[in-house]
Amino acid sequence: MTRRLMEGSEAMAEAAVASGCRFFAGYPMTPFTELLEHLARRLPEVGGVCINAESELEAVGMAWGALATGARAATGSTGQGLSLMQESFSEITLAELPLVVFNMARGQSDYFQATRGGGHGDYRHIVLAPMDIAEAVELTQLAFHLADRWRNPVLVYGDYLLAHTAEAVDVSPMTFAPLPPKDWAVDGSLGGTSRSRTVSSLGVGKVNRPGGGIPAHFEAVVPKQAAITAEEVRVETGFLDDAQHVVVAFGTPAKFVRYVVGQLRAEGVHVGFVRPISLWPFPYEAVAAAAEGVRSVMVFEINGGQMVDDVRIGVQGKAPVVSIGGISTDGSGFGVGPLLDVEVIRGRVEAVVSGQEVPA
Amino acid sequence: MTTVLTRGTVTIDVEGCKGCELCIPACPPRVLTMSAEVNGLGFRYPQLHAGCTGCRACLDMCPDFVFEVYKYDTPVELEVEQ
Amino acid sequence: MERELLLTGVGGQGVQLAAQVIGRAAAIDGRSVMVFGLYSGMMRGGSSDSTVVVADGPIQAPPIVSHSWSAIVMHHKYWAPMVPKLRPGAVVLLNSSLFEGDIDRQALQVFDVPVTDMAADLGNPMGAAMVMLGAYAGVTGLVRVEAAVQGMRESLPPYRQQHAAANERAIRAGAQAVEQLATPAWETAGADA
Amino acid sequence: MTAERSIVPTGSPPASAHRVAELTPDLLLTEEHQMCPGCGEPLALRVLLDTLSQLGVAQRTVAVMGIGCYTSFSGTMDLDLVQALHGRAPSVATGVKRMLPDRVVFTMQGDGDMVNEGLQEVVHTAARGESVTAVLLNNGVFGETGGHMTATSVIGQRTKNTLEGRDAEYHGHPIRIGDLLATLDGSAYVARGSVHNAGAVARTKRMVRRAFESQLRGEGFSFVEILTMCPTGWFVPTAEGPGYMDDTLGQVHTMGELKARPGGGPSDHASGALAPEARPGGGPSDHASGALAPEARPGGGPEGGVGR
Repeated sequence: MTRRLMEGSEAMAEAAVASGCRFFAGYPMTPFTELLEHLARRLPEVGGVCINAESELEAVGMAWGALATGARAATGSTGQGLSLMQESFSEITLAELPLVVFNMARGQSDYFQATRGGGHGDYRHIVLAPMDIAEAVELTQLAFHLADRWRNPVLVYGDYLLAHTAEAVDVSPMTFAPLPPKDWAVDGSLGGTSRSRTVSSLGVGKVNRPGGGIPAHFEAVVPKQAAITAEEVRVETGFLDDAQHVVVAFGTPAKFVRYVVGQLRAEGVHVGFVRPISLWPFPYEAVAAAAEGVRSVMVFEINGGQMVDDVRIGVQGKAPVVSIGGISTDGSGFGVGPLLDVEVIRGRVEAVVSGQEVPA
Repeated sequence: MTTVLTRGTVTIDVEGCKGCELCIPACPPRVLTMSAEVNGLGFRYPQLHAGCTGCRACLDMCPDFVFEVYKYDTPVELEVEQ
Repeated sequence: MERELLLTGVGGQGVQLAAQVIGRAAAIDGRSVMVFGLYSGMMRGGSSDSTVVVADGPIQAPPIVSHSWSAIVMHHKYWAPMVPKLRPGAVVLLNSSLFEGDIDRQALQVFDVPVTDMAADLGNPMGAAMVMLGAYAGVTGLVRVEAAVQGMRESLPPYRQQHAAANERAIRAGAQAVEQLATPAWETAGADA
Repeated sequence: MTAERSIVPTGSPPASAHRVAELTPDLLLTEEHQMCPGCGEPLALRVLLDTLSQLGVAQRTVAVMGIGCYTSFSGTMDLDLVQALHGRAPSVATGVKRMLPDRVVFTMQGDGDMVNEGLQEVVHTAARGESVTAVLLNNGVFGETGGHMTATSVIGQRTKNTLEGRDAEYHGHPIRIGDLLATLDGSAYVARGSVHNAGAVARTKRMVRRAFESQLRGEGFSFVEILTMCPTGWFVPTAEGPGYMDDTLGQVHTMGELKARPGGGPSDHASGALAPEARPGGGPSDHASGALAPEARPGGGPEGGVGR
């Protein structure tokens, strides 16, 4: 195994290339920019294409076209740019195209956007939230596999820390279960044969082989969500066996929380953690199990309180749910602020454990 | 009665016609007229008279693809009422 | 075991490059490593901090470190906020050519290295950070000096390779200027891998 | 006279005759569609599909469709096809073409789709010189929603949201998208035709052919704007559609080849290739200057006042 020091952006770009991604389109925005830079350099080296799209709207449209040909393709931005792409995300999901989206977010305030989406209609994206570079390399490759497996978009939720932290990592292609052929993709070869293909979000086929139309199409696409929910939940837990308090966190802040929990455990404090790796499907069952018999379930997230809703759904009132995160940013707005500090987090956990108020 | 030299002819899918009349002025020899009767959809439709040249202008101007254009192997004389 | 290093200086002193070199050197030595840099928009003159964590197993620490085993201080301008992040007894390498101000020499193990003067004497005034990382490698062995040299070469883009030889001289000069392994980072030098 | 003239039977092909033009283009799965009577879009569709057939490229072509009335052709065109969102077809086509560079890729969009919702997409795709052919069906109206103003609606045009006619001061000016795209270095072939009479159809077919030939030569972005009749959205009888088109849209969006690469071979239009078509009764500039006359500009006269 050769490990090389790479920033997260470069490592994720290398992981995309290792996954067979051959098309990327994006528009610069901090902290997504370096991912675009690396793909602009790397994709042509492997016979792929990276387009500096003139807007996020165009970036996602270009990826849509590339996906329709059966290529592995991706786009990305920060949450602000993803806001512009939401209409296409909805329709790409209904067109059952395996898009991979990178959100190199500014903090964690895109949790709702990622898990609920800002687009129209009954659509869901699988959302994977790595906590560090090594995991980002794995989850990026998993994202391309899951997108193809389910013919459903997968969003990789990163952030400034993930983009700009460097780790020595090995980006070798991972092996996954075989996938069915992409016989739905267009290659232009079937014109005039009465067997020509249509890639559409509208459920409309050709008149000689009509799809079921919009109602039947929705009926066919939406039930996938239940299957994904059953099969694709990913979560890490720790120290839950005799825990009296549980902290739930995701993404890079979860690495801080895990560290704090490890410290407190070493000092004999009965605290455990739950780290959702898939934000959708959310690990409700793991949260429910963790909440059994504990005195509190804390939620640490760098936003005004978003994942706490899902934690409450999981806890189902079995324990008090306490939000110990908050908005935390520096002047740049990139989401690295004073809350991302082991001592601060430790202080907030200890305050709850000791029954004090959480500092505002 | 007199006769008109006629080089071409058309078939008309009367039931596919939506009665837009775009073919009527499009026809260079002016041998198309709209029917007095209506088809199953309730539209009047074009009718052909002697003198068609087989030029395909009607086909090119028909949004509903009701025309097919033919040329006689040998031009025919068709009778026309005066 | 995890060893943390915080670096502080002003933009343009080479702090980010030094962190990159140590990171690459640690990877060459077969250890796990994490590097995180925070710097203001200005390329020169603004704050420039970096964090390096090296471990002999998977790294548990998050990229923003609260308790550091060691520090490199290239300049005093942004030094004060770093002080509370150092463990008692932390190893601190101080650029004594430029540093002005107070430092608690009882609570910290301070090594004064006049790296800016040394770099100037070497005819490489921009190489102070390289002298410093050589000195740090010498004092702590967090990374081997040879690995630091190789990591420096890998860190330079093709259009800057002409600086490699001067940087290597700077690293070695720094390493020779200090007491070897005065405060060793590891029980044995180099990892198994 | 008509009642008396004998009617020639047209129910079935005659004996001793040969077919010179087929009912349905080769690349249509059915001649049936749900366009309104007198619609120009099926005429443009025939032009497009016949050209693809004649070029022999149907089995290496991908169509990318916008959203409008013509979207229903997605189900009847016998072509590999990607359905895009409103406005986004040029970007989707870009992704298709970049992954399948040896295929013929074209878009079909209406004026609402291309010039309103997706203006920047087509502009940037043209500027990049993307090797795709964009086909615009321009009728100056949102037909599918029932007759509303678009960015190409001409001054004075009555629509459901310009009931007194499009007023430049209140509603702004129409965009001549073809002229705009022709200014970009990445565009190789730009032309504007129409389907309002058989001669125009024939000229438009040559433009479409030249656009695809330009793509096949890899010259860059090619563009054919086709003015089409929308009698429903224009609130005119179907038979008056062609004349209305010529008198309104045709006077502002003047027909002709706007740009062709010098290496692209001689134009079928010969000397008239890069000039608007000559028209009887005065050149297009007369009408255009009437529509945009100085006195109609803000502050230019009493008609200009709309309470702003």
